[in-house]
Amino acid sequence: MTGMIEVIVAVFVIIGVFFAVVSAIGIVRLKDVYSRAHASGKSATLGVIFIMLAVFIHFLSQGEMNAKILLAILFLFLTAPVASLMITRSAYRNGVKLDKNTVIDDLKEMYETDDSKQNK
Amino acid sequence: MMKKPNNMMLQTLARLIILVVLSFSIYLMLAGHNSPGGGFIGGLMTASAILILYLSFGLNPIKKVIRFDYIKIIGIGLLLPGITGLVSIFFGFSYLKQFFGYFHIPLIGEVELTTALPFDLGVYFVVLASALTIILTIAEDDK
Amino acid sequence: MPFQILINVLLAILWMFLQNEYTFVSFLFGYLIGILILFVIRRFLKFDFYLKRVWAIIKLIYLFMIELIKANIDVVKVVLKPKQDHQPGIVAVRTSLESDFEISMLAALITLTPGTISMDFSDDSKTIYVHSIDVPDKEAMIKDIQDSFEKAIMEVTK
Amino acid sequence: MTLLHWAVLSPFIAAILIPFLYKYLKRIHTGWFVLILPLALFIYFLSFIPETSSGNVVLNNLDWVPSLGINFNVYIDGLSLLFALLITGIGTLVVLYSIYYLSKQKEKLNNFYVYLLMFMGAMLGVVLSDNLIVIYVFWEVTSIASSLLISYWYTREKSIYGAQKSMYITVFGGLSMLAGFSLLYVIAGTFSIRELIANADLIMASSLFIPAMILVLLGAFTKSAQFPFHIWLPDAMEAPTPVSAYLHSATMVKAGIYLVARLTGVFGGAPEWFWIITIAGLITLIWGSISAVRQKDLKGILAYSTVSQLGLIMSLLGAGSAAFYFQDGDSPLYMTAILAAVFHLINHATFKGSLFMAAGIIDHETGTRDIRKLGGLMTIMPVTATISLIGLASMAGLPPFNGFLSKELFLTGMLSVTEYGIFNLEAIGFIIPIIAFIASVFTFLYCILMFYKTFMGKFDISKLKVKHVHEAPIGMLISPIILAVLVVLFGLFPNLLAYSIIEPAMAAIAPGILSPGEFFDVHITHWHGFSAELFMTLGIIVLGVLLFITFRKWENTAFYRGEQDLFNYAYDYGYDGLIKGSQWLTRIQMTGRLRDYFIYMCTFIMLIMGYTMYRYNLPLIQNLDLSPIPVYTWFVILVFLGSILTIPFLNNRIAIIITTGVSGFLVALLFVLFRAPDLALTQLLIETVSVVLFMLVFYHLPKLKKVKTPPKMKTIKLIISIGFGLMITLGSLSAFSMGQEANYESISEYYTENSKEKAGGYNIVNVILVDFRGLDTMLEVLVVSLAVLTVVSLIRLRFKGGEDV
Amino acid sequence: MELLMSIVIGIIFSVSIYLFMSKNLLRVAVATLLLSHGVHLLLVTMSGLQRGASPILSFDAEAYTDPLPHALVLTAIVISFAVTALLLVMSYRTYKVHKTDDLEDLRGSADE
Amino acid sequence: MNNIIILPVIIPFIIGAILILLYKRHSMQRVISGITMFVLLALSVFLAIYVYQHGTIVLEVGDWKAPFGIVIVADLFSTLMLLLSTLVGTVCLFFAFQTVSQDREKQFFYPLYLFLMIGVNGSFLTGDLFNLFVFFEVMLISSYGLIVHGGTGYQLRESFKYVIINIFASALFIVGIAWVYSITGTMNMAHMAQRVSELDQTGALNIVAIIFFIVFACKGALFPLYFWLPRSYYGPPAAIAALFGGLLTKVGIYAIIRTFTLIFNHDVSFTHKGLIVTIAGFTMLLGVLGAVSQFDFKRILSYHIISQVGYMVMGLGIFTPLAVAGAIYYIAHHMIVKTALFLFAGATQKITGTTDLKKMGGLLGTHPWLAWLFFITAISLAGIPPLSGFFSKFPIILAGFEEQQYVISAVALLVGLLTLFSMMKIFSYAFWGKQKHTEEQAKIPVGKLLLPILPLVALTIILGFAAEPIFTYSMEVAEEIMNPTNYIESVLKE
Amino acid sequence: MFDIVMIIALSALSIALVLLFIRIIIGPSTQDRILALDAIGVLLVGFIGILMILQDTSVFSDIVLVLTILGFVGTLTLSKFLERGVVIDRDD
Ligand code: NA
Ligand code: NA
Repeated sequence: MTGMIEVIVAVFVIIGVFFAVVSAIGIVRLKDVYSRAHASGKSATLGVIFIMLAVFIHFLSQGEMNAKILLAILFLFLTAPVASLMITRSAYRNGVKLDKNTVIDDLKEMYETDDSKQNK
Repeated sequence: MMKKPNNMMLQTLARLIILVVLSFSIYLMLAGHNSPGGGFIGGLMTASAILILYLSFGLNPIKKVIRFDYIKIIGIGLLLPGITGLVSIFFGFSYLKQFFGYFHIPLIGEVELTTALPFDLGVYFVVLASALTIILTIAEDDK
Repeated sequence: MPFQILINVLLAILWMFLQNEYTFVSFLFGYLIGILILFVIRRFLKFDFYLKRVWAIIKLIYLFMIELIKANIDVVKVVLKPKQDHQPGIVAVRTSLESDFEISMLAALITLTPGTISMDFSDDSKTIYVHSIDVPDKEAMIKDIQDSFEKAIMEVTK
Repeated sequence: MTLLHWAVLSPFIAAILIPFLYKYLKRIHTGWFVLILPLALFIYFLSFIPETSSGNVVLNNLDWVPSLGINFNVYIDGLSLLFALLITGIGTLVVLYSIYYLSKQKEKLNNFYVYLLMFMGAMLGVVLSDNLIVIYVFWEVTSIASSLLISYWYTREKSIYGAQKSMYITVFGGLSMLAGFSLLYVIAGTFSIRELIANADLIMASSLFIPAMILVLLGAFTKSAQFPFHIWLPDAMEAPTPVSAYLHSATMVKAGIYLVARLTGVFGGAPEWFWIITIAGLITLIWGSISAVRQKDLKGILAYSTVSQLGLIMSLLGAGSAAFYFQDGDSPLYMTAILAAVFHLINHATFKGSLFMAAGIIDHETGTRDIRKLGGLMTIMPVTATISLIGLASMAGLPPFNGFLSKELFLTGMLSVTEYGIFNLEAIGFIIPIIAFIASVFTFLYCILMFYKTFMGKFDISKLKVKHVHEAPIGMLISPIILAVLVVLFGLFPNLLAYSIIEPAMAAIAPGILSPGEFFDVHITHWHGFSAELFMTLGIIVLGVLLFITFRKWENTAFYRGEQDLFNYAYDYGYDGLIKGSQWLTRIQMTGRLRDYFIYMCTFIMLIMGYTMYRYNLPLIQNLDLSPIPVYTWFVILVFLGSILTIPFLNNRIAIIITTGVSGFLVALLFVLFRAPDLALTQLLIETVSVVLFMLVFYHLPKLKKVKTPPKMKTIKLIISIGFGLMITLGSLSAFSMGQEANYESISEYYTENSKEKAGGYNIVNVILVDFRGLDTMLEVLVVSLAVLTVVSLIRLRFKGGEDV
Repeated sequence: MELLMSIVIGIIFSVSIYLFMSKNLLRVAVATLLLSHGVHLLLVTMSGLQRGASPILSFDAEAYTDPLPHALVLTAIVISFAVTALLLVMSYRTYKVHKTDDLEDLRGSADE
Repeated sequence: MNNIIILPVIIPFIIGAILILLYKRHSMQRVISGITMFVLLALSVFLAIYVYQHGTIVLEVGDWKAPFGIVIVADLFSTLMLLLSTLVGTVCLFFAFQTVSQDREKQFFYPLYLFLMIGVNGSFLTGDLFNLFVFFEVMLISSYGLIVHGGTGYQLRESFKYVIINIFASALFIVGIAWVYSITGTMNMAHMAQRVSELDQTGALNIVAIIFFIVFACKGALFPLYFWLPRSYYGPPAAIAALFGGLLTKVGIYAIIRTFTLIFNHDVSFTHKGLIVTIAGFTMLLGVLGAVSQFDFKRILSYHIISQVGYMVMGLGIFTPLAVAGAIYYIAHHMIVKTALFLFAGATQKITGTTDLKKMGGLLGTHPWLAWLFFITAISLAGIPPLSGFFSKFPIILAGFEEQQYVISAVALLVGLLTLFSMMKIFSYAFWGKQKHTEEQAKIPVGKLLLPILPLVALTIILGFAAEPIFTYSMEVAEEIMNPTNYIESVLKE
Repeated sequence: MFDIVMIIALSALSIALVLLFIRIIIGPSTQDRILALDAIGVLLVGFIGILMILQDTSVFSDIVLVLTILGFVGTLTLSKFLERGVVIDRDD
């Protein structure tokens, strides 16, 4: 039984770490801040969620219902999208350049029209 | 000046999150005597929760809701431990002598009451108010 | 008011979680603290929120955990691709969802799924600006979002 | 407190009353009230003559700071009585003179008389105390009072200059003297002069004898304007003339003489004492007389003359100290010098006092003291001229005035030195009378010059600022007349003073020389035949007249063209040099650069710690019992070190802030590894808030400039920072190693054991915080509040400077 | 472990001192932060590391790490945080008033 | 009863907290803080007398027995310091009432002031090393608040450096605490002293001793750790400059004396007679030369603080009862005189609107009271007898000669002369010379401003004339602290 | 074996930390750095989680929760601040 749990925990940890590392690679490799946000916002979060599940399982197997870990997972879920949004939006509003491969930018319109409105 | 950002999503989320954070912060404050935490940590967590509110809703809406003068809370927070300590003098003990006891309350059972609590509560208030005051003061500063 | 009581009960349960102590005292205490918290921040609690949705939301979260894993695999592919030649872009996605809560949820789900991130909203909150890591076809992408997530949310909320 | 104590303190008490008398009794010149005191004191002191002349002393004890050996024991013997009489006697005359000299309408008489009384009291204290420290106390008060009197016309640049100069030089001397006194205390364990004299042998045997002597003499020499410390005296002439007459010729400058005379009993007999004092006196004598000739200001001449005369007295005391070597009081060979010293001291007070007052009269009436503008006053101011003539003749050493007698005794004393046959005097002693002779020639010369240039020649009103010149009012003349009369009186009947004043003073200077009941033979005669002294006197007159006649031919030589004393340049350069030097020194330290401060501080700390480690053999670090390092700890530490070491290389603000934040988070992680959950929690919280604050604050600051630090500076910075880190590491290891060796049980054991039972908490750290060490936490919270209050006030208060004081 | 930490702490001190000697407000402020990390770690290190469980009695253990340094460091952390906050606002105001963050320009002359 | 000795900390704590609540009402704050300072003064007078009569009082805070809890210890030395600090605090506060603007008063001037008193008083009273650190920090942070209060460009610029250097010193304080804890396993100073005395590892102990010396030397502005002082004291209002000039460095000096008599007395010939004496010499000399170099009222006074602390430390370094008594006497003298001098600077500034000596002149004519009171105080500082300055320097110098420390004694004397030199510079520039202030300025009354200073001037005179009782008292203090067994036994109840 | 897996996991996480650290250093935009910081915060949660398994103690679970909250608050504050140079809006 313990062995079984250990395997599950280990697998969860390995998956989690894998995602985390990939996300880190992504953050280094990807070309603009918006793309990197993808790596950070998803992979890192997911990776850590896996690890935390492993932790939860580990303690659950010892008969300890560690709700704080669950809460932490929930929290990561809830906050990751907002964090991504806030970072990318602030980047955009501060004029951080999009990657030159970028094919489309609908957001530009909104800010331009807004500016022209203000100019009038 | 750029257009105002649309904080709709942030606000929606904040409503949810602060409940968790606030309860957690109070938990940290109260549980400090027996597990990691305490007034200082709890106070900063509460401050974080309130900071989330400020960030999401802006200054004035929050002002209408939280009408405390943080500076006065600091004063009160300081008075709490100061006066808790004095109490022991009146009972003929040394300053800051703490008392604790386990009381049996019907329905609820064994409860531990300790003078360390008002003490830590003072810490909590000071830290909470301090953190908010600093951030708000800087934020309020023009240019 | 019933909503507040609900929140309060939830907080009390949360409290038991935190205490790691599932007793009546703990619940009672949590309830009292909940009252305190709700008193302080009472003016913020204007959710258009019904009990039945809670379950739906939880269901939704489970649903998208699967999506999430898929999404991550996509991201892994992009990240590990030797040549970084994907074509990112920002796409305005119009939604027919009504409430703030729904729109927020949609935005969050968009972020959590393959290669897309919600970046901004229009002033009326009806348009979500989505950054996609690879946009070979804009319309297809918009349609994809509207078909899957929007619908799913509507089902949950209506 | 005896009457005698009150007598010493009475001037101070009177001084307190002065401002009120001045304020509320405007119509009466304050001087009249003041006059009563010195007069009464003079009479009071006269009453001690019978006591002292019969060889007795009066000693009244009073404890002051007994635990430091300081007692205000007042002591009257011949020497102190002589000085007390001089102080009060001349004091009376000076106060009287000042009443006419200082206008009650224009002058701030309250200041003047307060200073004067302070001085008088202090001077009495100096000469009447038995305790060296009390002497020192009063000594410094005389310096202060003197400076204040010099600065009396405090708006004048020159007064300020003179006041400061006199203060610095005399206080310098006073401090050396204090050091000397302290050494004497270290040797003999007492500050009492009588006890010191009793222990003279012990003192003489000490290795500290010479330093003590030199230090004490520095005090005496500065006060008595001995070469080269004399330079303050001419500048002190900025004081009102009564002050010059009183302090700077009759009393204060003689405090040094007093001290030397008083301590002859302690130091006398040592060759060093003999040589130093004699040589210093002679150099002062000759330098003063030669310099006096250069002066164009009446008071300047008198000042240098005073310098010279003080040198004369000093040299006599030096010569006389040989008596202690022989322990033979009967021989006039040694005692003449001391006799001459005492007698000339009195004479100088009389003639110099009158001369100063005369000079003051001339200044008062003509508006100038410049001898180039004066001339022909003989007919206009006949009384003044007569007074001056008497005074100058006495000073020049002409019969029948008292100066002649003491000058003759001086020459005798100097001549007899060559016959002592000790201290190598047979070889070089002949130089002493030669110097005395040359100096006396110049003394004679400036006396003639002064009289000639002022009273003879042509009177030219156009050179003066005033319209009419006439003789001074009678009130102003009384004091100089009294003094002039004394000059004549002591000249004609020198033995008036012989056994009442002079002999007791000599006995006090040379204690223990005579056996009890014996008296020195003091018999001053006008004629001792055709002795060497007589021929010397004639030679002085002839040469003096010759120089006077040829004066026009050499008065424009390089040395005589200027008035400024060469040693003044030393003082002025020293003064400027001190300020400039200190400015330089301060500038290189207080650069205003934090970097420099750190370089200095860290270098210092490293040096001192390094030295200690070296001195005590660092291998204190031994047998370390180290806990194992888990593998994963390495990861954390390496990443942590990476983040820390990157920071100095970063040139982007945000990168620096965030990297710092990361290192902070890693510290929290380390706390996790070290099993300190509370710490980790707190660290995380604080680090987050810090990063946020950093961003808020620094985001708007300008981009970091890529500063090019010069390689030298970079090296210095590197050496210092690496060295400092190393020092911390080594210090920590040695402390750790020693802790393991000492193996004391930590007080923490108590916390672990009692946290639950006695404080009702499971989280020991929290229990320590809120209970065992609750006070710390209470204050820690206060610190936080304080920071907040400051932040708020910083943001809200924006003064420009000058809003309030 | 203690040896390693002593070296690490020495390095933290070195970097911090190095930064103290720079010309820029921010670097100096960062230096204070690093310095406080250094001393806090030192305080924990000097009583021995990893020689017991976390000092919370509800988790039974044979030995607990020395809780006193933890408490002391906690206090010290809070204090240095307060000081840092103050320092930051001070540098902020300094910059606003003097329009520079270069300490070389903030020298002031010796005799104003 | 023992609780009374913590009141000098608790009273300002609680009142300060109340003043925060009243922060918008400046006149009320004024009244309350004034009364508080008076109460504190009365309390410390009482404590000084009580301890003198009944011996050391120890309070175990929270009833946790020593060495486990924090102890507050009132012995002769600490009560003397307490008395002096509250005296200085009271005087400066009353000066502040008349000089400080309302804007300041509404920005927590009084709470900061009272909290500073907590830090200072607590530092004197605590018997626990870490608690001392915390009290130091309370004092320092209040001092940051007060030194930058007003936020002028000058204040900001110089306070920044002040804060940084103090942060550095505080960090080293913790280093020292870590080291000493590692060796002795305790924070209680008496316990520490006991354990240190049982050890024979001079080397490692010296390293620890030196780190503490450096820390306290930095707060005490000793060579070469004084760079923060002269310029930063120029910025704040006169009342604060006076309070700082009188108090703050003395807390550092107190800590040095306390620790180097109680704990680190294992290797006196190296630490005291070698290191401390040398440092004292440089401190005195460089400090006074700094004063000589300046032409500004406040700056000269600031540099003098440095040179004066040198004397105190010299007394400790010579380490005979006479010398230590001198040092204690000196502390008392210095706190009184330096406070008075800074307040005089303030009064002068109120008239002339400047502290630049070259812009002043002739104040003796228009403000004789100011001039003469200043003069007395100034020459007292220079050590001119029979004022307090002399009787505090003299024992130290005498002891120096007795211990054959000739060089340092000579330096001490020379510094006295240079002190006089620079004080006379103030007097001659500001009070002598041609009047440089306008007739309007000449009419500015300073009588009320001088009122709070008067007791200080009176004290410098009394401390001189009544040197015997004061010196005997200092001697008793010195003997008590040089013989720490009494302290250790009182604290550890053995 | 289990422990070795955990240690390898930790080493991998450390490498990930270093990678993120590189992003902090090279930027180029502030948002990049915040992004990386946010990710580091998240990774630290994982790191502590694994430590909890490794040391078999749940004493750090509070830390985990706190860290997630703080990571969010920090990111939120910073990006909010960067958006307009104001942290807290006053007008709405
Ligand atoms: Na805690
Ligand atoms: Na706490």
